[in-house]
Amino acid sequence: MLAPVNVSLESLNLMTLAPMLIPIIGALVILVIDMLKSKLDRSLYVVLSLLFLIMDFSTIIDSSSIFMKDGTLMGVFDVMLIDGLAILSQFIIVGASILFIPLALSHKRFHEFAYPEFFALFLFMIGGFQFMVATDNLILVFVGLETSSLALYTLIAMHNRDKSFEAAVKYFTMGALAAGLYSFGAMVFYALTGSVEISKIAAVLAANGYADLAYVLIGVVFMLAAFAFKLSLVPFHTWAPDVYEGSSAAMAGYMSIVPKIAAFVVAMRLFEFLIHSGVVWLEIVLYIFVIVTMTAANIWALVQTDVKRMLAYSSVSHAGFVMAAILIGTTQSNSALFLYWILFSFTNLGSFSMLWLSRQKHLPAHQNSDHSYDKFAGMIKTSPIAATIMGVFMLSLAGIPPFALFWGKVYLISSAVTSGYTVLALIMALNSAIAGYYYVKLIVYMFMKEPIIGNDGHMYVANATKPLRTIIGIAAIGTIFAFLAINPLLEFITSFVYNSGY
Amino acid sequence: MEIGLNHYLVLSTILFAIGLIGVMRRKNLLLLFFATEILLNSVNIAFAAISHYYGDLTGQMFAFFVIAIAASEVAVGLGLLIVWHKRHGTIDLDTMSTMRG
Amino acid sequence: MEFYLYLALFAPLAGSLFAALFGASPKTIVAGLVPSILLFVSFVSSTVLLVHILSGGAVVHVEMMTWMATGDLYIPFGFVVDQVSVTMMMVVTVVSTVVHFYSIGYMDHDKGFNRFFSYLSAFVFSMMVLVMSDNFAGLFIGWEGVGLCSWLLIGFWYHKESATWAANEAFIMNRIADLGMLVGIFLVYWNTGTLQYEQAFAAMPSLGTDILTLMGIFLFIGAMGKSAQFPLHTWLADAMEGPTPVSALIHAATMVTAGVYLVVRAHPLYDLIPNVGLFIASLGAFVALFAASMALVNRDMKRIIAYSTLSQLGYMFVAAGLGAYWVALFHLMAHAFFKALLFLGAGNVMHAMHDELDPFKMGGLRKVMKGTFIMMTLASVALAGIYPFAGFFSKDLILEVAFVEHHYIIYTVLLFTAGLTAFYSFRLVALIFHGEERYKLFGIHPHEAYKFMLVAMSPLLLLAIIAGSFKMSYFEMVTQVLPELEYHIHHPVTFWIMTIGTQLFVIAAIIFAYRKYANAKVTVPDGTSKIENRLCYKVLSNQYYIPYAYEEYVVKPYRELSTVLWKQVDMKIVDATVDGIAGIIYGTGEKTRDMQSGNLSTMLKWMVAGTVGLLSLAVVFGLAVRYSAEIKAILSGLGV
Amino acid sequence: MFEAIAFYLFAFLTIAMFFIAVTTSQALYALTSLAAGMIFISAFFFILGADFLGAVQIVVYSGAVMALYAFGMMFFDTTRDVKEKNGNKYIVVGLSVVSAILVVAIFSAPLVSENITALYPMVEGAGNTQEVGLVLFTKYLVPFEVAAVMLLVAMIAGIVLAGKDMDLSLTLLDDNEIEEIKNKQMKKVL
Amino acid sequence: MLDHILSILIFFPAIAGVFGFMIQKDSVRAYGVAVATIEFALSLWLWFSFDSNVSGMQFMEQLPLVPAFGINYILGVDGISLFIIILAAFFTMIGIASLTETKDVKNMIISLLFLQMTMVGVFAALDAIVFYIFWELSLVPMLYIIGAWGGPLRIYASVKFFLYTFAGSLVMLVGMLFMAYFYFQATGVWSFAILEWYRLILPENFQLWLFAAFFVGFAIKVPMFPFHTWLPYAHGQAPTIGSVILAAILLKMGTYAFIRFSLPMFPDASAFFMFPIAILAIIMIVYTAMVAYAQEDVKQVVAYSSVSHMGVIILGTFALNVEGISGSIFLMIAHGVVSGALFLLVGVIYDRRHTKMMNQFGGLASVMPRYATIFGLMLMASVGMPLTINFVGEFLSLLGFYKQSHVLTILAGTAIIVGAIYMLAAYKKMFFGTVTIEENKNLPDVNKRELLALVPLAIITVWLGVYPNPVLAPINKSVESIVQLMHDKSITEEAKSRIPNLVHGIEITRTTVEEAH
Repeated sequence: MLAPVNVSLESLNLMTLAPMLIPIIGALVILVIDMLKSKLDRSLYVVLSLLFLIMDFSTIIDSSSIFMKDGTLMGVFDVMLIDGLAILSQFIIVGASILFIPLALSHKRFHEFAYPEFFALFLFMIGGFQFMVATDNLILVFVGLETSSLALYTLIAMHNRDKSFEAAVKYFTMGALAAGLYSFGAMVFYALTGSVEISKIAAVLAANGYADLAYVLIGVVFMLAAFAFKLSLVPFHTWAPDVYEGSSAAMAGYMSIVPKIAAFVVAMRLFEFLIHSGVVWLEIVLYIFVIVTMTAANIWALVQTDVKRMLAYSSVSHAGFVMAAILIGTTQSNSALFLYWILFSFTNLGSFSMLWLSRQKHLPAHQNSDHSYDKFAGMIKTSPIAATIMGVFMLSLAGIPPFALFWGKVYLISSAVTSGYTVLALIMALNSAIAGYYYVKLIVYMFMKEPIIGNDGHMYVANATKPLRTIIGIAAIGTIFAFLAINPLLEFITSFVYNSGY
Repeated sequence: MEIGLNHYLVLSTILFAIGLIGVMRRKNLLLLFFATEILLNSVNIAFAAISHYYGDLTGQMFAFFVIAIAASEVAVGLGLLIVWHKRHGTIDLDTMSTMRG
Repeated sequence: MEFYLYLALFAPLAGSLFAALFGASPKTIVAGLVPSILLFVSFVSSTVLLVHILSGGAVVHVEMMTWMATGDLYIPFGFVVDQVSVTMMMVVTVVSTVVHFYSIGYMDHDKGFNRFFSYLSAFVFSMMVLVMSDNFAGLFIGWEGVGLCSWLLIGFWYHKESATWAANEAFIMNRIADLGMLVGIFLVYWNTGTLQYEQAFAAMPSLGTDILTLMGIFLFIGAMGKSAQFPLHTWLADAMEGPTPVSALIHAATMVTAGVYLVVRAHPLYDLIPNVGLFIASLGAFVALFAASMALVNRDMKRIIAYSTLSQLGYMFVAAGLGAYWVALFHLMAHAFFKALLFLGAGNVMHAMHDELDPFKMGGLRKVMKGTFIMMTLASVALAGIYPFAGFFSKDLILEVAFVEHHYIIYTVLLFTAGLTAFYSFRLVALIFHGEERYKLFGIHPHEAYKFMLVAMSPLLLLAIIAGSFKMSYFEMVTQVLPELEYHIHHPVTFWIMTIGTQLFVIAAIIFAYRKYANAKVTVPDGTSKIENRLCYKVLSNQYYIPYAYEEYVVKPYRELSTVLWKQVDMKIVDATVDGIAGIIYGTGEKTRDMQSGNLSTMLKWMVAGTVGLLSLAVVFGLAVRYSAEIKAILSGLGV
Repeated sequence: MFEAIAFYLFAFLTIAMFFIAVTTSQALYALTSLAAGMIFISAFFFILGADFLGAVQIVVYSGAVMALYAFGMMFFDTTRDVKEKNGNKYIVVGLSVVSAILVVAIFSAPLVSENITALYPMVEGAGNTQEVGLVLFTKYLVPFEVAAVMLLVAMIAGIVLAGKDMDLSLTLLDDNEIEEIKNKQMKKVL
Repeated sequence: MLDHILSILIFFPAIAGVFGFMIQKDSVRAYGVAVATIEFALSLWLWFSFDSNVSGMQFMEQLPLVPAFGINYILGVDGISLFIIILAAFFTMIGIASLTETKDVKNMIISLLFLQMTMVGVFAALDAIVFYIFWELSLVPMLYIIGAWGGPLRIYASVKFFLYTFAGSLVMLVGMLFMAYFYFQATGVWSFAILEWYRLILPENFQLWLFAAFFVGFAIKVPMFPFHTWLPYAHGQAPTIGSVILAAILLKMGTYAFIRFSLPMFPDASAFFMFPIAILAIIMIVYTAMVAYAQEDVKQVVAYSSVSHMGVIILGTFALNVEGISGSIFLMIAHGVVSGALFLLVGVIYDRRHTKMMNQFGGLASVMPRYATIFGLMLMASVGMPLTINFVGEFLSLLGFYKQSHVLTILAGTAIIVGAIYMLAAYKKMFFGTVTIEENKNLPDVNKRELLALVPLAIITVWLGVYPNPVLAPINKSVESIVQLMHDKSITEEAKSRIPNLVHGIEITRTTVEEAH
């Protein structure tokens, strides 16, 4: 007979669930409101979502203070794991979401924002991501991942035009394949160790001294493939440009940040211990991944004619760049990952928001995609401030000091240097130079070309509203004055990462 | 002839490979989704087998969640297909390459 | 005395700046007069200094201010008036004062009158800096300064292509030599630790001969450029494109003798390295002959005089090279006077002939231009070295030096050259002033120059006649700093034979010249006469084809190489490499972007392919680890 | 012995069914064989003593999923032959075969760490369903709830995407057109 | 205020630039001139308050920026950087004052003010990262200036300029990070402070690699052969003001950085690489001079001449003795003045004729005598006429290097020949001869605004040529301390013998990184 289970409520540490529950509750509230009274304006939902996200954010602050006091926290039958990585990544996830959601209040109407479900799904997605990062149980990771992914596919499709459906279908199908790969990988690890918790897997593997190295590698391969898809590492990146192009600019910006940080955290949990245990193969493979992803994506970004697509490839390249942090696997590099990503979120969200600001519904004849380079020709003449801000974002992405991403780059390259990855550091540096070309290309168009006749500059701000401007302002300030925040950020991140044992 | 864990793992792998074949060669999206189901199902066998041989329930749990995930995916996938089909009257993925390069 | 030193030095600068004020405005006589008067002031100050020195006064040495000081290097603006420099100052101020006044007349109708005086005075200033400086760096300032002014003045008529070309040629050739000079200065600094003459020369005896020889050679290379010694001589003849007073002042009397001055100034150095001295003397002798030979057939009045200058510079270098510094300096002084006179006379002729330079087109001018005729004839006599004119004393002395020092080859060459000198000088005089009035064929109506120009020239005439008589007092003065070497042919018979022999030889040459050119048969050569088609004539009239060779084998290749370097190397290799790298990167992007075909099936295949790739890597690696021992065994078996 | 026979039989059947499902050009065959394959898989679950899983498999897959697909198929009218132009078959076959061989090669080697201590051991005497229930509602409570959310998400997604509102895209309409449509709808309601 | 004068110097123009957005378009030029004048006055005040008897840093400021990673905002000037800062302020001032551009003049002036911030920042920074920030940031306004106001190939030129320099400086960044890491290994503390780095004695092979990394960044900036090809494009296409600033200040960043970083940090590597670099410098001198001779565009002549002169500066720097380094620093200033003036002069004629091809001119001396005079003066300065500013620098540089190698110096000395060749040829083509082209017959001579810019430059050219001491003395003081530091730090025999030991040495503390891997 089964023995009855006695669990004390305190030992469950239900607090650990609080941050994830808030967005889920929020989503349910939105659904209920919609049921009670339909046809309410989107601004209500935006503000509601914002409120819930802020609450979410504050609970994460709460748990971060607990973490600072007590260290890593396990909860609810040890499924939940609140450590520094979880907290930091949740900060990024929720913070970026807070910055994203007001973008729904665009001047023009778009299909997805007419649905209250959009906001509900959005909150569910955030909940999913939060679960994904706040656990080391592969099952919960999987479920959280799928929850958020399914919501994300829908959010993309809800933009409701051909390209967005195409994007959603592509993303979905490849995601399904990735899910298969993930489960296969998890299966191998389970077969090896009888556990699906990363810490236990690590412990068991270490205990038997990686006797079944071939098995381990099989598991790593499938896991790596699955995460490479999520992180858009070449050659698993093929979805990224199409999906970014197909979705709205705001959503694309969001996608370049939040899903990836979640995936990075899981990848960090999963691969870090392997690298530290001396799985040289993984090191080699990650090295190849990092270099190929950075370089190839950069090279493809060079030849793009559409800014959004260029930014998509650039995001791929940045992901490859940051992947180096996992390869290096020191406290410094892992801190650099978070630092980089926080700075990257500001800049990238800002630049995608600028595209969002200039979104047209009907393209003029000479323009063959939403955000082709020509569209921005001579922007400085007609809307100088917008052009300057966009220029700053581009410079930041290129890594020109003192803008935000420079600091991330420096710290990350420094971590490579510190760990003896000299060649890697050089390749990272030179890739930044290649990347410089396409960022500068946009600056060239904006600042040095003559505007196309009939362009009065209105289109650059056609979609602008106060909330959008505010978000862009915040992103711009964050990008320009990042240097003031680097030190506290760095200290905060480093202590969190260090205290989580990474 | 004792059936060991390896047998199941091999079977699972073979089924997984079949799934991969399907994923790669199917051009009809609906049939392509079938292949992804096969992928997930093949893994489920392995999970159940490992669970059995280790006398541990975690594998079954995993398989259970995998089934749930597969089911959800079907819902979303079909939703997407319906929208696409409404617009274009086809679910052949070769018609779906407006974005490239 | 310091006051007079500064006055002598800066009066020309003041004049130059004053004239420069009117640089862009139309001609004013003031712009010519004031600099001339200021130069006269400078001349008077120099005279005061000369008297001071002559009367046994101490050497005047001032340090105006620091110029450069860094590390151990300390270079002040220091000036010294000693026996050597005061001689040079006198030469410079006398000739330039004359030339200034003369130019007021000569440049009368020129648009650039004001500009001309500005340049001319600037030149005098530079020359004064050159001769008065107490260190090598200051010398170099003057050295380059006179080069600059020379450039400005040769190219004074900048609308003439030939003038600007000649200006640039002169400047660039001088620059080549200046590099040698600069290297010499570096050598002096790094070996003696200073650039001050006194300390540097004091330190030299303790240095090795190799270093000293190098120093001597490099400094002399500098001198070769300024003094237009072979092979850097071509610019001097071309420099005659400038206004004639310029030729008189710069390219006869002063600047070109700077090289001689340098060697004289650096005599403590050259005393230590007699081999270099011998080389200098030999080169000087060669140049003397070489230049004189080119003057024989030339048909350009000014060029003939220029070659003569060149030849005389050769004499000076012979003296300086053989250690007879004071003799060199003496000849320098004497030569300055009569050569300037000759040039100014030639200027008068040019004026009269409307800038015609070919003496064959003149003839019989003595009737219209009596004053000029007399002056030029006397100057030529002086140049030829006929007793008792200045040239006799100085030039004869050089011959004696060569003889006494037992350099008989040099002696012979110089002697022969003396004959040539006499011949070409009087060939010129004969062609211009005697014979038929060929100019009438060209419809020219010559006239004598302004009176005051002739008056202005008269001091030079006087000096050309009497300068020789200063010989002994000069000797006493200058040998207080220069080696006190008297050259006496010990046997009086030898002495007399030599002196009279030389005189006779020279006179014979003069007579020959007159007989050949001062008659009615002389016609304007048209390239058909027999003599003109002789090889040696062609060689000589084409200046041994050296300018041609420079043009063909130096200038043109340089130009072509430059173009090749730019168009082929810089654009097609260096730049194309950079663009090529960028192009390869971009091209790779263009070629591989098809990977992103937009087709979902392809994307899925990529994913699977990626996984399989990883898998294969894993298996290879796994196998390698599992069978590492065996692999090692096999590899070692293979001898790896 | 029974186990071995059953294993090989069902293994053959599932492989065959799935193979048909991915290769046939008849959509209906594919659907049918897939459903059959699913059911055969549940047989493995039963063999392996995972009764609960087997039941779920039959209910969810053969019931719900297959029914959904069947609906979809009718909707898409893919009952006739599916023409699929395939570019390079060698890539497809090659990649799959290579991957299969590689994994199989490794998996046919025995696992070294066979004696793993079970974290959630099966208890003698309790039914599988009971055991599963116990673990599911303690250890896997959170994932279970998240899975519920996931299903909710999927449901909403399905409803939204397949819903009528998607027929008219606000994204592609001008603002004044949107206003017009809104007014029309208002009138209808009134 | 004197305590923060450097910060004020750096950020005053930038803040003024931000406020400049608010100013009406027609009045912005006056505003720009005012700001630049104030800035110049401040820089003069800096000079005035500078104590030339101190060899070390003065007016130092320190603020923590990212102390966790050893990055601090440290500023300071010594004799080496002081005058380049003043020069930057000066050129911005006269650049804005003589600006003839009318298109988008507001953007231009604001860009210039930002550029000024970065220029002053580079020379005042004493923290490697702060230095790097300004170094990179300076590319941006320049990119804009070239790209927006340049000639027909402006976009190609500006992007090439940007990417080339950017790529080089990224390699340098890696070098800096390595240096910081070695410092961390030796002391256990992260630091990017240059003065702290000075105290680190690295093993020779580390020095060689780090030197190479820094070299890539600096050499492209200088630009050294064969990395120079961005320069002719940038100069050829840039508007006058862009060329002026580029030649006068931006190029100096590279050579300044050699003296600030490479020499004192890697004395042994500097001695090791002295000959290869000298050979590169000689190639720069002769080769680019020849290329300059072949040019048809007068601006390209000046551009290539810049490269050629930079070669002399490099040579002087790697003389590794006080004479050479002082000379090279002085030559930086001199070349700034002279090439800046030459570009301004080219701009004058370009404004009138809208062409820079030399065959379009000829005989300008009679049409524009004042212009010809000033051009002639600058030309003579450019070819190194004594008593002009360039000569002092060139003489000292060559003099210094002569200590190291006779033959190479003679080869390098050909600079004075080949320099004269192309310069005189260009001058002849433009100014001499007769006026053949109709448009040239009635060209107006330089106007007041242009004279406003050119006359001060001419005065400086002569003044510092005649009396360089006010500038040379502080430079000398600082250079002596650097040379002594290099001598004391050097570990190889080669370097010890190459770098002189000055009698009046300065104290330095030693830290070794033998334990660094």
